[in-house]
Amino acid sequence: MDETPVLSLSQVSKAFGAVRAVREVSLQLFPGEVHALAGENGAGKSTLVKILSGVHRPDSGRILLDGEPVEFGGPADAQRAGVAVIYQEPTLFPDLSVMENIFMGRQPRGRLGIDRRAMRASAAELFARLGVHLDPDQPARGLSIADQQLVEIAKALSLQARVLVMDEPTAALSGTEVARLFGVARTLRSQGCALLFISHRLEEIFELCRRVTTLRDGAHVASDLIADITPDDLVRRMVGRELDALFPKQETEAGEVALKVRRLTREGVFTDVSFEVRRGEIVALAGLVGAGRSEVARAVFGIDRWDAGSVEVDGKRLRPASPTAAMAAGLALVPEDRRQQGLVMDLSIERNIGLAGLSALHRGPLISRLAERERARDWAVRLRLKFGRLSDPVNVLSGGNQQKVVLGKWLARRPSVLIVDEPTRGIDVGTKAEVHRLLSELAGGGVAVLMISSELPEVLGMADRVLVMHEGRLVAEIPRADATEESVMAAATGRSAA
Amino acid sequence: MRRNGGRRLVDRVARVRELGIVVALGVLFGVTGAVNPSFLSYASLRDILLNSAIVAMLAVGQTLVVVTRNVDLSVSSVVGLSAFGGALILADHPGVPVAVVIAGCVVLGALCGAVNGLLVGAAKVPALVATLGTLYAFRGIDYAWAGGRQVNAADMPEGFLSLGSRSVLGVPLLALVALAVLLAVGWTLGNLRAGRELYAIGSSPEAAVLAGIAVRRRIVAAFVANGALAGLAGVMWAARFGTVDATVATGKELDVIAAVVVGGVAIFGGSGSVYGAALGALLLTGITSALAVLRVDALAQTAINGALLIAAIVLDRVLALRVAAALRRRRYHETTDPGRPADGR
Amino acid sequence: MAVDLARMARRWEGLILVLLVGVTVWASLGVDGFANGSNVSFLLLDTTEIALMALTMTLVIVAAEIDLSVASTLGLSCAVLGRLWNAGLPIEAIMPICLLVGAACGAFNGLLVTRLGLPSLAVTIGTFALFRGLAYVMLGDQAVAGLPPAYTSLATASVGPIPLATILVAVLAVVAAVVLHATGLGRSIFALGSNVEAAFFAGVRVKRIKLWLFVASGTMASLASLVYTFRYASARADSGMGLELAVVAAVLLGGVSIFGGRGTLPGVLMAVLLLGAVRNALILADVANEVLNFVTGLLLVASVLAPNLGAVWRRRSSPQVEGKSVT
Amino acid sequence: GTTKSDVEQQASASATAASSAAADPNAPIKQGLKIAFLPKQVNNPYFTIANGGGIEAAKEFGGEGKEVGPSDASASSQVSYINTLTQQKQDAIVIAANDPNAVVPALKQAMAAGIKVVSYDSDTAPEGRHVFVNQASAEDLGRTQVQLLAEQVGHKGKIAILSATPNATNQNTWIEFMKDELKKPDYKDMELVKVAYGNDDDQKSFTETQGLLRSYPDLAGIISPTTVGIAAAARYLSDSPSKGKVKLTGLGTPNQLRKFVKDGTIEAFELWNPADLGYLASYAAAALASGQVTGAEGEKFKAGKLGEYTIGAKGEVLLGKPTVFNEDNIDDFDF
Ligand SMILES: Nc1ncnc2c1ncn2[C@@H]1O[C@H](COP(=O)(O)OP(=O)(O)OP(=O)(O)O)[C@@H](O)[C@H]1O
Ligand SMILES: Nc1ncnc2c1ncn2[C@@H]1O[C@H](COP(=O)(O)OP(=O)(O)OP(=O)(O)O)[C@@H](O)[C@H]1O
Ligand SMILES: [Mg+2]
Ligand SMILES: [Mg+2]
Repeated sequence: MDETPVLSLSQVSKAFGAVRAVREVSLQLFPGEVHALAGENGAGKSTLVKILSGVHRPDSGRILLDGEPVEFGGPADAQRAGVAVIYQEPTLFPDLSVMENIFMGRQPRGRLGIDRRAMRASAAELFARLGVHLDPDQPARGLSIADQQLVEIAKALSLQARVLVMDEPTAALSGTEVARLFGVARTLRSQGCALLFISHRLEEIFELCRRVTTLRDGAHVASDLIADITPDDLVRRMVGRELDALFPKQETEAGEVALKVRRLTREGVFTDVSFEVRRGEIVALAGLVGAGRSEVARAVFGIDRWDAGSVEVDGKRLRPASPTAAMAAGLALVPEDRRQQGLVMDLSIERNIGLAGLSALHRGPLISRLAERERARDWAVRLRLKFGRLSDPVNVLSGGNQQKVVLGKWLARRPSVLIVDEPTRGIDVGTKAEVHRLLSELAGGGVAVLMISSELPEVLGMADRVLVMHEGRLVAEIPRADATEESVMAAATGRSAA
Repeated sequence: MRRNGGRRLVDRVARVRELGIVVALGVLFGVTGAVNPSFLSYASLRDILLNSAIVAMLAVGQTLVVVTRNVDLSVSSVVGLSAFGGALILADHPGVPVAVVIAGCVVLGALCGAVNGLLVGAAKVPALVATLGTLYAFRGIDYAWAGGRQVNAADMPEGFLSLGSRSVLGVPLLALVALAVLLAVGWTLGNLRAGRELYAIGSSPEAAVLAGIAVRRRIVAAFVANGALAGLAGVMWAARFGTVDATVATGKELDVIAAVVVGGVAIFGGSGSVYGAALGALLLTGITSALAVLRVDALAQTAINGALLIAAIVLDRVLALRVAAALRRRRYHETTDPGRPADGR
Repeated sequence: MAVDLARMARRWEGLILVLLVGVTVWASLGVDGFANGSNVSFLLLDTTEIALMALTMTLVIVAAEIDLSVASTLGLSCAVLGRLWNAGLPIEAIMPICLLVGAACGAFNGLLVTRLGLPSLAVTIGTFALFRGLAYVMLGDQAVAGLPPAYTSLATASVGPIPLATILVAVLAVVAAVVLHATGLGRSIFALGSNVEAAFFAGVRVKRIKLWLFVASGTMASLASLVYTFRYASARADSGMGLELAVVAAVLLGGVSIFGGRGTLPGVLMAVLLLGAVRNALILADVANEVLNFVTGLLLVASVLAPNLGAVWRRRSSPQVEGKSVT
Repeated sequence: GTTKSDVEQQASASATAASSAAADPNAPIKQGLKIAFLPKQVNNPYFTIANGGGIEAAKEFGGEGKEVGPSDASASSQVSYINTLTQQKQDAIVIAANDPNAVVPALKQAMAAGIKVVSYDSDTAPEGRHVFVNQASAEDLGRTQVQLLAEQVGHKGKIAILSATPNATNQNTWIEFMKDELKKPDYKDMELVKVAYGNDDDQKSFTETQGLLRSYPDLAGIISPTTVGIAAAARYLSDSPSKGKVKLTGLGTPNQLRKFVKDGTIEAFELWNPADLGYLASYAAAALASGQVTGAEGEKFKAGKLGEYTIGAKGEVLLGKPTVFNEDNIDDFDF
């Protein structure tokens, strides 16, 4: 291409204290092209995004807009320059309505201040484009992660920017929404918009993008035309080594029933859900976003109260609405929203890992810092956590590494029943294989695993059985042998009953 | 479809929030009026309006700050400073026009607000700490200025004092001023971008930065506006009460925050309306007046005041919880409606 | 960022310590009568109630709640003491009753906060009035005097320049510091103060802990009321009026984040001493009361401002969005 | 356990005479005496005037007076000040106690350090001071206020009292005497319907006055034995239809109430001269510190322009009868 790039980075670097997050990286975004950014967790992708959007100022290097050097003093400057960004972690105003979230600061003006009618109409139009069923007047509080992500996407679209940067927009989405999003992205592309796309799902990169830039440890590794490389090449560039098979679920004999859920109902959320998970089994809970899977997991673990039904662990009934009782019975839940539910962002890595098992760290009445550190170090190493020091607060970790801390926190308890909700959301390919190996190992060791995942390949690769939810009901149970993309999707969209 | 149903209910509930206070007000006036009809006389209602006007205005200003997830504890000291300053000028320089003095007090208040705003917005001192500090500091300035002096009604021009008691069309002037402030601020918060941005900042400060909102400027502006209103409330105080010394309005900050909280403004920012806050102020002054009229034992008044305050908060909360539960159930019945076509989500 | 936060936290306590030492040195050299056994004794004694209540207030604020009713609880407990003493009960029986009253006040706050999910600021503004009002109902306008000399002199007695009451504070401070900084409970308090949802997901018994924190706060307020009453040899319903702001001010000056999840007990204790020493020295130096208030306010703001100004300066050179401002 | 009666028994058993040293009535007043005035609250206009009188007296006899104190009227903050004054080795402390008992331990320590203590305005428990300078006997004040109001309302009708805080010691003593006075047959047609409390807070007093008029529409008169209360009540009345109909009297300063006397809201009220009170207290302190008196009954001392005073029972010195202010004489006073 001989056009000038709309936006480009030239030799930018950014360090946080001793961590050199981005090292002399250059990147060029051309109009009418989707550019992918790939790299392991902590490679520096999000940092690069934040440099583009004016959140971080680069330590060195330049940002060029239409070939002219610019300085972004803050997100407002970038926005004005026509750069729209979907951040990795949704950043909504929970108290405000969805439409205000989208148009904050740019609300259409009428004669008497803000024109709500026009705003509602524009929001509805955006949602229609994305195929989302959201009420513009609904408050953002209580939206699922996926819905939040969709609102973020709508917000970015509404800016009608020349450059659209998307940091893992699909991590929380399932196939249908992803397809819609890609449709919209292609339209934008054809209208001459430049797009930057980040995802850990390689197939998405290959489907949507024309060019891919790979980062490793903050440094630029390669920029290729997608057409010139294979997924394996890309993985090699990211990880710097060969990877084994991605979904190595070992065959194990299913043991006794460890988790038994009977006719569980929470009014308005899910109805009459019954299933069992045996020791050594990995059972996947699949469904479209909003089917109520996370809600079932929350209720089982005692976060929410259920209205009817029962939960048994190893034959003993659980007290409702008590996570402490659930944990005592051997249950663990890795929640879907790591920032809100999984981590205490201000606390250090070691304290986060220790938090779910404080009693194990006690020596007499006092906490043993040594035991706490040992436990954290042990799991940090096993999960290949990329960190500076264990006493650093978790909020300086990259998204994927934060997810690993959540996993470590729960695995350190050695649960007998493990519920994982989107366990690999935002985790890079290498680590994903690692997490899968770990889950499979746990199952092999007799742990009953219930895995909620929106990623079909993951579901198909890992699960011994697939349970499918649709609109708050369990509609199908598919044994591994019969589980295919088609059969699961059919059940998830309510097209077939099991 | 189902979302729309839910929305309408949510809307209604949102209105119910303020309705709750209106109901409480109704009960208060009904019961007190039944026991002692003179409570509902014109003169009595006028007194209540007058008494609540100042607190209501402060509550409106405080709401501006509270929705941004901040708080201004120093208002009482600003009121004191402005009341004393205004009174002193009027007493010592009888030539200065009243309008100029009022404007001066508003500016003085705005300056105090700017100090708070800069501390919080620019220097990132947590609001509670900053304004607790300026609560002491402004009051200290007030004491130093006053040096034990008291300005009496006799020292101030009649024209000024009459502002505190004059009525227009039967409604006290001060209440009208408070009402005008209320409507203006209410409209700003609801219908201007700047107003909505205050809510956004309070709802999620980090998101506000990412959305390109000038957070610092908005926070400073909220504090300045609140300070200006406190300054205005200060002169109103001087006009209303006539006797002014350095202790004016000491301790009022908790009353103001109580009014804001009772009015349903979330103390952690992001939601609530000035109308609620003003009603809260009206309710609180109503309670005080009613207790005096009902011949409640002086010693028991404080306790009853506190108990009623808690009752109001609890009632509000229980109502909200009920409605939330009802909303969830309602969704349940809609989703389990057999006739409803599946919508692919 | 990581390094900054840690360093700043350390710098904060360092700052308070430097100020404390600075004020002490200045006052000892420059103010007549400051560095003298009986004055030190007064100074320490004068900070007793604030120090006691600040201990539990620290835990409460770290847990992202607040208790504005402590001074009123103190007043109510005083009133109960006076009332029962007038009724002829032995003081040894009255004291535990007072502690129970304090615990009940705390439980009332705690239940409203945990069972109904009300914001503690709102609840304790209400009980601030309620408890004080009950105190008036209980004791009215009386000032009950004639308390047992054995106890009143105990409250002002000292070992060398160190009052017995200060020793009580020290012992309780050690207990509180160990609980907060070295036990699982303390870890849980920090976690729930910082992110209550995540703490709940990790099995922290959020409601139970918060309830007990309020109970502890109430009990401590009534313990402070005993010291207060015996120290002044007079039980009244208006005892300790306005102390709540002094307590909160000390806790905040001590570097505890008002948003919860951050703070240390040593910092708070140093802040209590700093405020006490400054007041004492200024009064001795015949500085007018209004200046005193002004200085207190200034100190509060300045202590937070100083480290933040550095951060603002650095932010200038690199716009940081995510890092929460300190405290 | 220890109960109240135990303590009372012990106390009566160990009650001993306080003053031991002999007085020398002819001793000259020492020069350079340091006298500290500790009012209930600084920045209170009443005390500003009183202490002004005291400091002036100190200047007269070659001493040095200063005013220190808390900005809130609480016993505990007064104690800190007593302690610092002790540290500063003042020669005498002149105090208006916020709580008669709470200040005693600290004052005892001060006395042990050789500091003379004079109480004025509101007394401490007798063991906490050497001399109490009483502005007017409580009995006089209580009874004359009732008499003043009775004349104005024609010995008929409902009356109310607007006091300071529910636990203000001197107000409560006066109110007791008022109630006692009202028992006399002269007042059989007068009924005390309520004692309201304005907490010496201007706005609260204002609201309480409103409440009184609302709940007792046929109220004939109000007594407010506090300067803050009477001013607030006067301001409310002057602006209401009840002006002149509901009579108001009590204790107030002429400067504060001049306007209301002139516009007919108030017919007459009374007060002692606070400057004289401080002046007398200052001389009493000097006499003590110079050894002229010890605080025993019967001792005499000279108080500058006010003449000679005799210490009465329980170490009390009485300033004199209160002055009644009305339209005729109010312009003769400026305080
Ligand atoms: N605010 C910060 N302070 C300190 N270190 C930071 C900060 N933000 C990011 N880092 C560090 O910079 C490195 C790059 O992080 P970044 O978030 O850019 O990774 P990423 O490529 O987006 O990873 P992921 O795929 O997990 O989202 C990481 O080591 C991270 O710990
Ligand atoms: N305020 C609301 N109004 C209507 N429906 C709501 C509201 N909040 C949540 N829901 C719905 O509740 C259901 C449960 O959502 P949940 O997040 O549990 O789904 P999920 O299957 O776990 O999806 P995900 O893939 O996002 O984890 C969804 O249908 C969601 O849209
Ligand atoms: Mg990232
Ligand atoms: Mg989910």
